[in-house]
Amino acid sequence: KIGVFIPGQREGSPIYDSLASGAEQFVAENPGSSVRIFEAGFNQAEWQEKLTSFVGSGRFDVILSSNPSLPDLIEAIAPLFPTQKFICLDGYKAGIPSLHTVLYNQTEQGYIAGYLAGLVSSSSLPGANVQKKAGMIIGQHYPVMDNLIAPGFEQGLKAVDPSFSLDIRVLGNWYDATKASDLAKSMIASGVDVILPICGSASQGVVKATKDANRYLVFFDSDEYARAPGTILGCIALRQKELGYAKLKEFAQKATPWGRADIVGVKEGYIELLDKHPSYTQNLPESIRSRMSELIARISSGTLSFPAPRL
Amino acid sequence: MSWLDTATGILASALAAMTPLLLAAAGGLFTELAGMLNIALEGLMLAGAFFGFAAASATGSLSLGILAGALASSAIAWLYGSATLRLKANAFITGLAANIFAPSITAVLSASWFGTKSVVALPIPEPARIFQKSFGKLPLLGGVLFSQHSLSYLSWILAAGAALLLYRSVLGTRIRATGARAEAVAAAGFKPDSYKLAAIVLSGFFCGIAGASLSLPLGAYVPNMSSGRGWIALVAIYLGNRRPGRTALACFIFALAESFSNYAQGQFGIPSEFILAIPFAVTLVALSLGTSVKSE
Amino acid sequence: MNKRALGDRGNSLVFTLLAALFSSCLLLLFFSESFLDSFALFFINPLTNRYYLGNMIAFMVPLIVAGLGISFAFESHNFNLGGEGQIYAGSFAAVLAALALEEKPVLMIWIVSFAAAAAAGGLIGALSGILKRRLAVDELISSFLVSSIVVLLVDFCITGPFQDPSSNFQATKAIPPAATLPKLLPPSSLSTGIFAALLVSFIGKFILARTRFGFELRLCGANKDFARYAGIDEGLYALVPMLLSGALHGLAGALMVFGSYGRMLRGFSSGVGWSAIAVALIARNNPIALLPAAAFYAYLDAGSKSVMMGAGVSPEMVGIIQAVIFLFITATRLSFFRLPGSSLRSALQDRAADRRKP
Amino acid sequence: MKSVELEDIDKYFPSSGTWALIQARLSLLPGQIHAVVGENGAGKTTLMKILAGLERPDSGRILVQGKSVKFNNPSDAARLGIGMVHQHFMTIPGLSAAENILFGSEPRTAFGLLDRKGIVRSAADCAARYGFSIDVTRNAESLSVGERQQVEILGLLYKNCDILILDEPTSVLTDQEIRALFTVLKQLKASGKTIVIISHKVGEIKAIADRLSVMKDGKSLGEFKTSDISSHALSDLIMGEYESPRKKIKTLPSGQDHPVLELQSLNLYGQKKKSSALRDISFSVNEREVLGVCALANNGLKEMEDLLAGRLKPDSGSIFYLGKPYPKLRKAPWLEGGIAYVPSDRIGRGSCAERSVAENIVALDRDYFFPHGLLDQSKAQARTLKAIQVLSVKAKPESNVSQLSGGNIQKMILGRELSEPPAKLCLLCEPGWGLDYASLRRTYKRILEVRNKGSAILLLSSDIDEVLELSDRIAVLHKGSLAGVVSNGPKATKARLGALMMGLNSDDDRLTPIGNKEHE
Ligand SMILES: Nc1ncnc2c1ncn2[C@@H]1O[C@H](COP(=O)(O)OP(=O)(O)OP(=O)(O)O)[C@@H](O)[C@H]1O
Ligand SMILES: Nc1ncnc2c1ncn2[C@@H]1O[C@H](COP(=O)(O)OP(=O)(O)OP(=O)(O)O)[C@@H](O)[C@H]1O
Ligand SMILES: [Mg+2]
Ligand SMILES: [Mg+2]
Repeated sequence: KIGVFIPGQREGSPIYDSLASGAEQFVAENPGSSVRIFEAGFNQAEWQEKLTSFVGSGRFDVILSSNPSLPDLIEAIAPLFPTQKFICLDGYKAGIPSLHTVLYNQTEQGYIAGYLAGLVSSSSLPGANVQKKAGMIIGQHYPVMDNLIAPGFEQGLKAVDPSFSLDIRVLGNWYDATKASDLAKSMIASGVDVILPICGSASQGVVKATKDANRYLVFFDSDEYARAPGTILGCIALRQKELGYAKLKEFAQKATPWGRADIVGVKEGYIELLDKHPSYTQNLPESIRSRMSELIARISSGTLSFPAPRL
Repeated sequence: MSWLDTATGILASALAAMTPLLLAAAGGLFTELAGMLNIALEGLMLAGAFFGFAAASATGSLSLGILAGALASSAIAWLYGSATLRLKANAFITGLAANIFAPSITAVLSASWFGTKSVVALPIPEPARIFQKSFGKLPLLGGVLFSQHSLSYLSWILAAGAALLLYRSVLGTRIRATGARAEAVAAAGFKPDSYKLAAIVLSGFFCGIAGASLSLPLGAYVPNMSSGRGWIALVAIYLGNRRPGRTALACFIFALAESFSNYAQGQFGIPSEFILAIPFAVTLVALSLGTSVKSE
Repeated sequence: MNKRALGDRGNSLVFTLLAALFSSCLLLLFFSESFLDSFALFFINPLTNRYYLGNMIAFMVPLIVAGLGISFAFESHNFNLGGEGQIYAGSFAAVLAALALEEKPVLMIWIVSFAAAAAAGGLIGALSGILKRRLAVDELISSFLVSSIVVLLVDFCITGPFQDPSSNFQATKAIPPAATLPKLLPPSSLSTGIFAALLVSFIGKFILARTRFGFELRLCGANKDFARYAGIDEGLYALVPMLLSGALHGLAGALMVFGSYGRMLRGFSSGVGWSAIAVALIARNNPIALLPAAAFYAYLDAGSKSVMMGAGVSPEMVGIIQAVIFLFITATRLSFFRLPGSSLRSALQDRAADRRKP
Repeated sequence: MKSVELEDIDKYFPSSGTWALIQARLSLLPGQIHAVVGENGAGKTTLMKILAGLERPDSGRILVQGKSVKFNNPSDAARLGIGMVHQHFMTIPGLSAAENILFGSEPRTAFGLLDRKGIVRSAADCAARYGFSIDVTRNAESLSVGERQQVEILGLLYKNCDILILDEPTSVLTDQEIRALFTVLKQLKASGKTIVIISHKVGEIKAIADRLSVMKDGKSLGEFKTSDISSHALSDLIMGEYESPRKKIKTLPSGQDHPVLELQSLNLYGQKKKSSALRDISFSVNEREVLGVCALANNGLKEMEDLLAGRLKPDSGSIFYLGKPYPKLRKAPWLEGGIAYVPSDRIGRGSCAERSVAENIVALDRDYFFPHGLLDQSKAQARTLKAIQVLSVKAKPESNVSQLSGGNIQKMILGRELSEPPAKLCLLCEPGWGLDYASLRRTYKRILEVRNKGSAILLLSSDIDEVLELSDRIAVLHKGSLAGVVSNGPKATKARLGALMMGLNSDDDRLTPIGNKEHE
């Protein structure tokens, strides 16, 4: 019996949606198993209470979740429910005997996005300008953002051209699409030509503004090309579904390395530049695409690596 | 980028950001002048945003979208108003109910109509920028006044219409009289409650259009997209001392502060929280200065 | 007419509760997979399940204390819409104090932290009071604006200078474990804070009903002109109740942190300020009535969580049910539509009047 | 022409536990002026509210032209041509006088908008037709009390009411305004309207009413033709013998050199800083003296009250009380340094309607009633009973002020302010407002008693009879300046005071004008 604890909402959050789909796929393929998916909402202050009652129902052999802050919660709860097993993706904590975590190397993910953004901005694509500026629009500041993603993105940009500057603007919430669109417009007016939006459902506003202004976007976490083909030039996805599925399979085979914290990235196949979509293949010139493949190859082979992030 | 371009950009985006505020504030004026604290503006806006978008995507017509948003929001306002007035319930609590009801019902309907409770982005016609072509090239004015899309102009007309309705129509006079002295209206043989209800429904109507002016230009419905604008509209009414002209000015001040803070985020190395606070701080200062000047 | 409506209050409360219950059952019946399960989870589970019961009572703590803050403001005719910011700032001040006094005796931590919370909340409330007194700025709006600013500033502190570097939460460091309030029903978050809340509400009742301060405060709320005429400095009562209201909100925040969270989590209190207003209005500003009102509110909250968790009823359905209940909860009149029995009612009144004739 | 009859009306107020009306009756003849008289709390207002559809009777019948009717709200009554001008006016602030007059039947333009010109024209026409001289374009807030009353009457006339009910219309008017009102009422009568007027003043009733009904304790004592009844019998009927208390209570010499209240060259600018509301006012009130101040409406009486109540600050000049600067916050009258103050606004300022009588008294002296910060019930009870007894208020200490009749609220305030020990300074504004004759007599007697105990009394009143009855000296305000100060004696006649109030400054040497008499 599997419990999937989603610290947010499945709808509109591809990363949680794919986590749930991973579990559902596993259940579909393994008769006799069952899954219950619980959405705890976006208020982080309520998670502890909700996780506790989720666990407290005692109905699950393993609880699968995904969020950097969840291991802290599990650490607090685990002693109360010593037999309950947890698998947490996108988080990092070693040494708890009932918990196994797998962290994505989001510096790597950010770096790839930044590198692509840098290449696009300095290219001769119709929407690109001569200025060396790229931007991020984020919902809020949070540790993973400030410590991993944003620095990764900036490193990626600077790897293309050290004179690049990064413009980060904060929305203050995850849903004010109109304001997000205003922010994007203001950014574009100041010379930014590629934006990475990480602002939840408000990113719809960024898509709209960027498309109207003929500028470009790179996206995170999942395949978003369909939202604006030709504007979204790259998606750097987390293979959350595959990872979740793999971890459940591992659990079924009783092979879960309890107490261990892993880090996965491009090399393991769980971070991936989605380079098959026409929006990628048809809009980006061969030069950029080949430099991207080269980058991915270097990361996969380990020639370019990012220090295990401190979490 | 030249100084002039920057100013033009900030002013133009302030005017655009003012559109939903102005409409919501115009709606709020009806209830405010009828003597009621209407905290449901927020929920009513959200309903307008959803139904406006849904209708526009179903019919492919912006006008029908706007109309549908206004009507749906009026219907919810009617429900909220009736509960408040007929049951003599506390308006704050029923307003809270309306603010909980609107996002819930839109999510339920969104799931059944569009298959998702999350962002719905469907192709709908773009609101035209009707003066862009003819006057857009004028310096400053062209960029600021004539670059807006049709919904902005509509909002100005509607706001003026609201003022006209309030001050020059029989209904408006009765509504204001109800707010000024309900017992006198009753003594004159009228039912104050029916004018209050009318004010609430009218506020729903305007808030519905305000909501549509969020979702239609965006070409998408995003849950929660009103993001506190109903509250800001209420603030603007107070800042405007419950007068139409000044309320419109207050909306503009807030929108300008917001637009400036959007610009400032990219310019100065100040933590974003401080910059996000600018609109509130500006409004607070304006409120303090405004009332102190008045009280002297 | 007015008087009559008030006279019916007792009956109508029962009626409105029934109406709310009935309509929410109807909704559950239509929209949940198994009505009986959902019903039990919504209405019964919060009372029988220790964990839910504990959390429910724990949620009452801030509702009561902040609700009292609202009552103080409303009774003096001040509209405090800044509860959110006051709670947030108060709890932040308390956490800072506790972190600074890490090694000190627990009692001292408590005293200093709670004082800091009250001071921080009170200061913010007083700011609106001062603006009202000096510049005649409407406190309803100023408190809302100040609160919006304060929330952003505290957010900055939590995620900036005071962020716990070892946590992935947007949170400060945890306060010393010894300083958290003793838990009553583990693993629920119920703590001894509930006793503090009860105490505070009784003190509040005493102050409002019996003391000179309470009398003057209520008089200023009822008729400012008369209060001034009676020699009361009514300007003071634009300030002091706002200060007190803010302080109680701050205290409510501190009780949440010390009772449940153990640290300052970004957004942990969001919505509590609004809920406290609802609770105070349901209780009609009566500090003792705050207890059942808060219990009712927390019960609804626990019921919705329980039904969401257990029966998979969606948050939206729960939202609609809550909205319907709010629509009814403060009703003072029985009928939504005019009943045909009004002639019957007047006949009954005639009879009653005859009996009382001298 | 309609005749109206009220038969066997009962009305019980459960909230105060009073039978306001018991088998009350009233019959109105078309084209006549009908007075309703009776002591405070007799049920006059309640009966009129029932006739106007504002209250519903518990039992009894209303017959209009012999047909039984039921009024559920005021518009039902208005449809049958019955309208009421309330004791506390119902003008709507934020609207103009014209909009108030036409409220509910405004003319519209083609687009359905208000026909603003039409409104002004119709209102002005209506005013002219009935001989009112009011500027209908003014804002309702800026109107004087008399003008507001005109607006209300015009409103009823515009709606073609045949039966006008006026609840104590004269109690807030100056002499001059009362005369104007009566002229209008007579004209209306001549044009066939039926008028019901509630009044406590015998002279007025004699002057204007054709018939009168007397009420007591909710019952009707009978209906009379005014011409059949002498003034004397009339006063007997209403309240027993009336005798001027001034004749009974001997005047002690006032403490000339003991000024209690001193005003020194006070100036107060008007709203727009263009006009001045008060200019260069100087006078003093001595021990054992009643100084009456009278004026026509809008001539500075209201401003003077607000200055002494601390609601307005003088733009220049100073006020002294017992040689010290005038206190910012008032102390209860029975305290050392306290001031007795009966405000002209009895509902808003003088009492707190939603609180009990006891709380209305406790409020004044919190030091005493809250020893150690907690309420002492027994002290509160004792003091309340004392205050109620002074003028025998018909109320229980625990009843809400909003449940008292108009006159009883006034008596409660008077009793509270004039109870023992009296204050050194009494500021009395329109103290006789709405009192029945018996109460008025007792009040006047009490005021003179208080004076003889050494108090200085400043009486602000628009009622010249009241001023002449009580004052030792009389000051007259005209356009905010002191037009003159006259000592009360045979030579201080109504005519002379009237002339002063109108600004006709006589150079009579008996007048001792003080202060700046410059006019614009
Ligand atoms: N857009 C409008 N269309 C029609 N009439 C308007 C409009 N705006 C205002 N008015 C009219 O102008 C009058 C005053 O409006 P408003 O309250 O906006 O003025 P203000 O800006 O406060 O200035 P002031 O203090 O000088 O009156 C109102 O009576 C109203 O009828
Ligand atoms: N709304 C009310 N609730 C309770 N009691 C009331 C109410 N209105 C009037 N009464 C009571 O009914 C009685 C008659 O009051 P009413 O106002 O009719 O007297 P009145 O004859 O007009 O007196 P006055 O000359 O003092 O104005 C009084 O005892 C009063 O206390
Ligand atoms: Mg570039
Ligand atoms: Mg009366």
